[in-house]
Amino acid sequence: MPVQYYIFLSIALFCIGIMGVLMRRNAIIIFMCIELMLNAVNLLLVAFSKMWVDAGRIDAASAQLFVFFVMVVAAAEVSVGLAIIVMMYRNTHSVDINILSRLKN
Amino acid sequence: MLTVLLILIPLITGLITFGLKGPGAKVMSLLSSLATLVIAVIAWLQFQTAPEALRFTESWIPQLGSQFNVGLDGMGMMLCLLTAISFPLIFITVFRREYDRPGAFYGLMLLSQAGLIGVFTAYDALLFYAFWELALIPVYFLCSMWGGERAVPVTFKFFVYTFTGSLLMLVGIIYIYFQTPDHSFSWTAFTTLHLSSGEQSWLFWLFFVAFAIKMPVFPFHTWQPDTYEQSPTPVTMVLSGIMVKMGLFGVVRWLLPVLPQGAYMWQEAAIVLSVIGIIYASCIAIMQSDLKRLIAYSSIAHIGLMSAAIFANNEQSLQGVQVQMFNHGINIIGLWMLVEVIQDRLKIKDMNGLGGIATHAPKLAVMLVIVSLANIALPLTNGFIGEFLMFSGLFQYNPWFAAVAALAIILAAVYMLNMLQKVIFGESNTLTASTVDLKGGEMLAIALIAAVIFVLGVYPKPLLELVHGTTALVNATAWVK
Amino acid sequence: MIHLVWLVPFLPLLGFLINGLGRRYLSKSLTGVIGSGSVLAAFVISLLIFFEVRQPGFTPQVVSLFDFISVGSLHIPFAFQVDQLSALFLLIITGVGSLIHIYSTSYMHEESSEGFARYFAYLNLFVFSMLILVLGANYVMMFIGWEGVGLCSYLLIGFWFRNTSYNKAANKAFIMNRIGDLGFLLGIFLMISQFGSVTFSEVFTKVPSLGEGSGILFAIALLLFIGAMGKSAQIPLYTWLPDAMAGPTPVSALIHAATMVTAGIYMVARSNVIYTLAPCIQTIIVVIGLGTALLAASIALKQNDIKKVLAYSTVSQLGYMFLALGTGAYTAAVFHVMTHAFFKALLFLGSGSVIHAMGGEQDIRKMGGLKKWMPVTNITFLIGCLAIAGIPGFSGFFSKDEILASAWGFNKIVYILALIGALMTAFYMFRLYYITFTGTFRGTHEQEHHLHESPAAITFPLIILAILSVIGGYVGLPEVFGAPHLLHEYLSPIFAPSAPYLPAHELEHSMEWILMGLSSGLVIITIFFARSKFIRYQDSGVPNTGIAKVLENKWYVDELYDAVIVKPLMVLSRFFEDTIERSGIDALVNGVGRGVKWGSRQVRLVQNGQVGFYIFAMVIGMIILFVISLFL
Amino acid sequence: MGIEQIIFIVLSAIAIAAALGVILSKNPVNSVLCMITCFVAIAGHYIMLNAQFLFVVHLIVYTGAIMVLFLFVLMMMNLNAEIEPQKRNWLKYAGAISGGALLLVLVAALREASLPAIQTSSASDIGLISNLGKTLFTSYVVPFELSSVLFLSAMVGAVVIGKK
Amino acid sequence: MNALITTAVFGIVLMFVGLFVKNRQHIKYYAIAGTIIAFIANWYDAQLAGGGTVVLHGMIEVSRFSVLFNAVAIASTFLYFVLCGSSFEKVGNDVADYFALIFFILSGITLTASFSNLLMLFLAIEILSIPQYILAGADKKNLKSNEASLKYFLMGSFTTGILLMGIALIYGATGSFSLREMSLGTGDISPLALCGIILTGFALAFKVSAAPFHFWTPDVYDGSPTVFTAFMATVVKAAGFIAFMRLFHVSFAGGNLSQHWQLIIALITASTLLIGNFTAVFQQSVKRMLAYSSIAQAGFMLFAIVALNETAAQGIILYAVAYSVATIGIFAILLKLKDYTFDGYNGLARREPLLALVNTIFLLSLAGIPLTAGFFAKYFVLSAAVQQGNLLWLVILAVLCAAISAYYYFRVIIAMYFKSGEAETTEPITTGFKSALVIGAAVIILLGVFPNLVLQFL
Repeated sequence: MPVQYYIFLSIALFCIGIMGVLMRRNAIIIFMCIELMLNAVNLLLVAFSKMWVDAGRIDAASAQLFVFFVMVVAAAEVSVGLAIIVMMYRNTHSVDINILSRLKN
Repeated sequence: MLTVLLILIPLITGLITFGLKGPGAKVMSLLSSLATLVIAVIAWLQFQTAPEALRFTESWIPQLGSQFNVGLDGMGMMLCLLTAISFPLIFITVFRREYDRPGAFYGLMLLSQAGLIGVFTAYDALLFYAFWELALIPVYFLCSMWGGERAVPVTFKFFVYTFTGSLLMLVGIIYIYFQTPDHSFSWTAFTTLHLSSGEQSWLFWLFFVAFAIKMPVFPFHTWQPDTYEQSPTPVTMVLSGIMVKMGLFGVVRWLLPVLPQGAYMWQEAAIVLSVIGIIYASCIAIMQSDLKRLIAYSSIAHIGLMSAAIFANNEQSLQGVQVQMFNHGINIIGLWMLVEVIQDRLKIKDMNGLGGIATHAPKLAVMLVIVSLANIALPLTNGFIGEFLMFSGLFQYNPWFAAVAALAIILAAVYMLNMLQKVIFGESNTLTASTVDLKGGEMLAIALIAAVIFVLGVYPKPLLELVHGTTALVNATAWVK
Repeated sequence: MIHLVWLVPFLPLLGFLINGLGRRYLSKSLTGVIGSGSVLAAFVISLLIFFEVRQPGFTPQVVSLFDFISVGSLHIPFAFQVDQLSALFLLIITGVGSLIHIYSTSYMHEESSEGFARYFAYLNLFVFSMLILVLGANYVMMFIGWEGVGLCSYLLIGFWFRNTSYNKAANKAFIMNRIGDLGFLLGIFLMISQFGSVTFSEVFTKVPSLGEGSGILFAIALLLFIGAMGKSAQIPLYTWLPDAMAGPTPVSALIHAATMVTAGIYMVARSNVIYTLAPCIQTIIVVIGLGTALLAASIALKQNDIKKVLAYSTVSQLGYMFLALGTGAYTAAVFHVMTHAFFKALLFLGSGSVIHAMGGEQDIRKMGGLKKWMPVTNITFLIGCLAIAGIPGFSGFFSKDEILASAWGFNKIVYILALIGALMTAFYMFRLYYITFTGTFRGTHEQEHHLHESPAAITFPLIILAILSVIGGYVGLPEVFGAPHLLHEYLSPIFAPSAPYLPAHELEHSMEWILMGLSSGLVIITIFFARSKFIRYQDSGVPNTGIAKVLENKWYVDELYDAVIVKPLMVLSRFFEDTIERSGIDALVNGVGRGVKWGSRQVRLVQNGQVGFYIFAMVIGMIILFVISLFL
Repeated sequence: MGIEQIIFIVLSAIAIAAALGVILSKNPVNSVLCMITCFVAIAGHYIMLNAQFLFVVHLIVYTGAIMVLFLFVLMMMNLNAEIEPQKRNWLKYAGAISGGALLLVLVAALREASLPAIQTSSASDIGLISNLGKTLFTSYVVPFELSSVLFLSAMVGAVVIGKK
Repeated sequence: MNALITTAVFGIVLMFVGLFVKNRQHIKYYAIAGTIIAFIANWYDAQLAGGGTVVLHGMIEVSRFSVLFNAVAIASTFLYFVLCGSSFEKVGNDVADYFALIFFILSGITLTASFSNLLMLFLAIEILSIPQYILAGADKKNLKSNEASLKYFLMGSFTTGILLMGIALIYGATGSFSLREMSLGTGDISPLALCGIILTGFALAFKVSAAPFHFWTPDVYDGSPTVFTAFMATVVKAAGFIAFMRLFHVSFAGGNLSQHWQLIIALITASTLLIGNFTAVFQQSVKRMLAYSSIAQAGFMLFAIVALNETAAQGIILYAVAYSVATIGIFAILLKLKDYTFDGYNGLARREPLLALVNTIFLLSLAGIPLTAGFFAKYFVLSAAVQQGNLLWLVILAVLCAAISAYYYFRVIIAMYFKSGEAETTEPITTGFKSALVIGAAVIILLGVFPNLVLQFL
């Protein structure tokens, strides 16, 4: 099976994530879309990992470990991100990103 | 080592002066400038016998192949002398004046002196650039802080203008630097480099714009009248007496030898701009009623001539330019001194409000006449030699340019005499009737200037011989590459 | 003696320095002694030099003091050249100069001691400059003196500096001179580029190699002549000279009659080789000289200011001199310079004496019958008038006759016009004389009460000059008289180089007699006509009309210049300042700054504070950059 | 078309449909649920690609922890209703179009890439925990340790930000 | 390596210090001590590394360059602590935690100069980003701070996605994450690799706030508590450049690879210069002006990446020092003022001449006036680009922008010196503060005269 399939799938998911970021105003949804982007990358990495294993690369495990670290980082990011969103909600009672636009020009 | 001393004395004393309060500052600066003068004279004497001994080289930034390389050739020596002479004169003139925060004022003045001497002595392009800016910054502060009411925006325009120009020059310097075989900034490496004519052609403009702004050459001159008008007079003296020479110096020291072909290609354009500037500024000078603006425009006209003569680039014109650099410096400083005195006494610089000073302050009037006459290049004053040679050189290049440029000598007479008539002749009014004549220090300073005017006007030989080496050198490299 | 020639200019310079620097401390008499003494001493030395130069077999000598300018192959020494021409001029300058200095000690006595000293300092400086001018061994030296005399003229015209109109006259004189100087200067540059030298001897030996009628030579000759036009007040640069009468009268006598204004003649005579080889320029000189002579004479006919009449007369006489130069009669020109120096100085000093007596009044309509009170002045003034009118036996006759003769040789029409000019000269001079000295006094009683003969210091120079005006002509007796033309012989070495190129205009002796008789007769008739008209002159008070009004207003030339040159210059300057400088360049420069600020105001609006927009912009940027890098 | 390809297509279709559901559904809770669906589909791909360990971690961390956290926050803020104010429409379309454009650009760029194919038939044991663990604690020990710093700072941060 | 460990350890230490030290004013002394120790530890690295490099499991590679940069970063942090340490408590109660976070950031920074694996790059960037999100939002009640934090976080994690996609594509093309082992080929570049390079480039451009990825910068710098802005805008920014440079220099520059992306980076540089300088001109708040100025300065630093040669490496180090020290100094002075607008500086020269003087030196350095370190910093990066040959247009654009930059820097100087007013300070200026500032200014001047003092270590 050509690896292109996975590439296109990942890119599609990635771009859907980007679209989500662009289209939504809810900070949480936007954040979820970013997670979707990360997952698209993860999928791509795993596919490449498989590809290179099949092509005979020995250290191909690295891509899977990379995915692991991405998940770790994503978890950390989520904890911080949600904290920030909660903080914002506390102050503004909204998660609309456009509520906060005092800093400009 | 003497050369380094020339830079270090004003630099260090300048920094010390910052910390001084009250009259200590002016005494310090006067002493420092006198010390510099003494060193300059010693250097001059040494220059007669062993000019190589004035060269000082020390590693500076080895990564760049840049050295602290200073030395003096004829032109550098002459301009150092001019600087060294001018500063004590300026300090003497304003010795009675009380400036707000004198420590800072005199400190900045000395720093600018260090920068100026640095520019005139640097034989390393990077060092040259560094001093070039060092000379500018103190002047910026001096003008803004002690200047007239519009000084801040005006000086800022001046600063940004010159800064832009010098940055362009920096690009040029860097470019040439990378073309040198052993990546060096030294003047020798720059001048021995063979650049293609295409490169020289655009590099020329990078350098020329920087120098043209500094000089200033039409149409890069608009910062100048405002700045001269708004600056405190001692600073104007530095600006017009010495700093504008930086541009001319730059052309002779760096532009012509390094980019001879570029200069050759654009020679005509540069001269045309300069000549336009001469006539243009002269005409505008006629219309001025503000003393300072009048002198400013007259200075633009004079500088235009010098610039035209430089680019005419033959032996006579180059000799003339260099001599004129010195003489113009002396004359215009003298002129500013007198304007400073008038302004100090009467708090007015509009000529229409003046008149009849000759009746009440004859010495002042006589000196103003002398300096004005030197300024319009009357024979047997120092202004004549330079202008004569420059016009002559320009004439060899192209008679028509010279003829048009020479109209300036008529126009110069028109506005200078008009100025004299309005300022010192005629009936005095209630204001000018109270004019106090020149006193002690002022008289001394101006008398010294008058002496220089006549001595060099009658016997310019020392000056001509001093700069001859530079001329020969530039001429030798001219158009060769 | 010749090696001491530097003393000649140096002594007046010394006088200038002493009087100038010590003007607060010296008494008037001391000042007068120093001022006159230095010039007198210079005169004595000049006399000695002159006798040395007169020796047969004398060759021109150059006394070089030091290198003035030395650049590459161009060497301009500070050197004096002593030859027949310069020696002659030395005599005229120091001689007339001394007399005028002496005259001035009395004339200027009412000045404060400081002003008195200043006056003498200027006068000495003038003599110095003039001596440099004639002594210089190269064109640059000549130019130094050239500008120097211009400066002194400026200073002296504006001597009474509190009067603004005097200052304006001074400015005008200086600026007009500068216009000429510009031509001179360009001429020098052309010489430098052509010959690589400005030294007379070198230039004159190289000139013939260019060949007669060479364009370069034309240019040089023309440019130098422009210089001469300025200094010697020729059309179109003559208007400063009448205005220059604002200065003290002795100054007018010395500078604006006897010496400085003849510098142009000196220069052309000095450069005779150049001019002889540029015949086309010679024609121009003739036209201009003649035109000036006629124009100025016509204006003089209707002037009422005693000094103005003399001033226009000077301009007119200078025109004659140029006429002579143009026709190649260099000796005649120099001769006329000399005689003119005598009688014009005399006339001016005489008018000064009159003005002195009248208490500053210069309008001849307010004078009249002065011979009753001022016999010496009267007589000497009359001699001056006779001399300038060209009555046989007086110096002016001989010099003017020589000029007229050469004009005849050149072109008959020129001769006729020149003769008309001479008649006008006679007319206006005697008009002046009769209105002033004969008839009844028309001034106030106060002035009448005040009238007196001037003191000895004034009359002495008058007498000396009167004598010279009579006998001065005998150094140049026409050939037909059989006596040797002393001046011609004396000056021949100077004009020798150009002699081969000059066309010979040998006049028949009979023709010369006829011409001489014709001119003398006509002049005498004219004088009688003037006498009948003005001996009992009364001011009619009727304003002039028609041509007379035009003449009174000097052909409106000043107004013309004002409209053609001054006004356009002002308009141009105004245009430069307002339009190009302020709304053009400076607006552009400031516009750049404003543009940056404006741009800044617009650009910052992109930063609209909405994070959604930011990310959107980032994505757009990414797409653009991707497209650029992948598909371009 | 082999079984793998059919599974791939099915899983991909689910993933993309769910992803679209995330961005298009008006109710945030629906979005979360779609997201979970999407993640599960991705996990299916992991199995297919012999990444067994990642399959487990993915399910636990993402679906189990992260998405629950999201859901929890949404619930806590009471955002389950369709309260999200609508973006101005043109911005919405612009977002969609630009995202699509980026997709196009990337696809166009990567279309031509020549890469080794994936042999779906060959199963490797590289994705097993023992193999990964060995690598993780030998050559990847440095990042592993460093991630602790990351976690620490995230922890500190969450505390600093979160506490009243 | 030592620096990494010590900074990470000190992060933990300071967390505990917060528990045990009651006087919050004293916490900064521990932090200062931490930087000193880290500096010394780093110094030992230099001894260890000697002339060569130390590689740790292919993940970290300690070279002279990285040690030097660590030293610069740690020294700048030291200066930052000394100057701004006492302002931490104005932000909130968790002073120790703030210090701890900064130490964590610092450990991330040490990684940026020495990573040799894309994973480490990713981790490094995350380690230095996540604490920043928190610091930006440290002023919890302040909506501006909230906004800054949220914006930074959303855009930052979005960019993380971009970065990861780039890394994934590069991996797809090469099969390795190691900087040294991945071979992108010299001839035809795989489209995967090219997209990967471009995407990582975008992500790093975001971190260094290059246009068009700069939008977060002004808002975040403006909204964050000023004391943290001072750190974020200086040391962290420089670290971003070091990472950028290291990645592109080691992996993407071999052969003629650079021609594939040079144009993009050049365009980014040009737009960064223009946007940064233009927008800064019209600002009214000095703090926000400094944010834009940091974009403008980033434009200059990008030259190092466009050029990627020896000179560029020297330039970026020099730039890091010059820019960090000057900006920290300016922020430290800004922190003492009541009013952050330009008018807030009016008359400072009369009230506090020393502060004004030092501030002037810093501003001149930022403007790139000779005899300040800023000049040589600019000089080196520009000359690196000139050396490249085909980028002269960009260099000329840059110098014109430098002239514009003089405008807004000098506005501060004009306000301080030439305008009358009462520049009010919030607290008395201590001698210690002043002397620290003077030391900073001395460093600027010294490096402006002898840039060799830093460069000799390279």
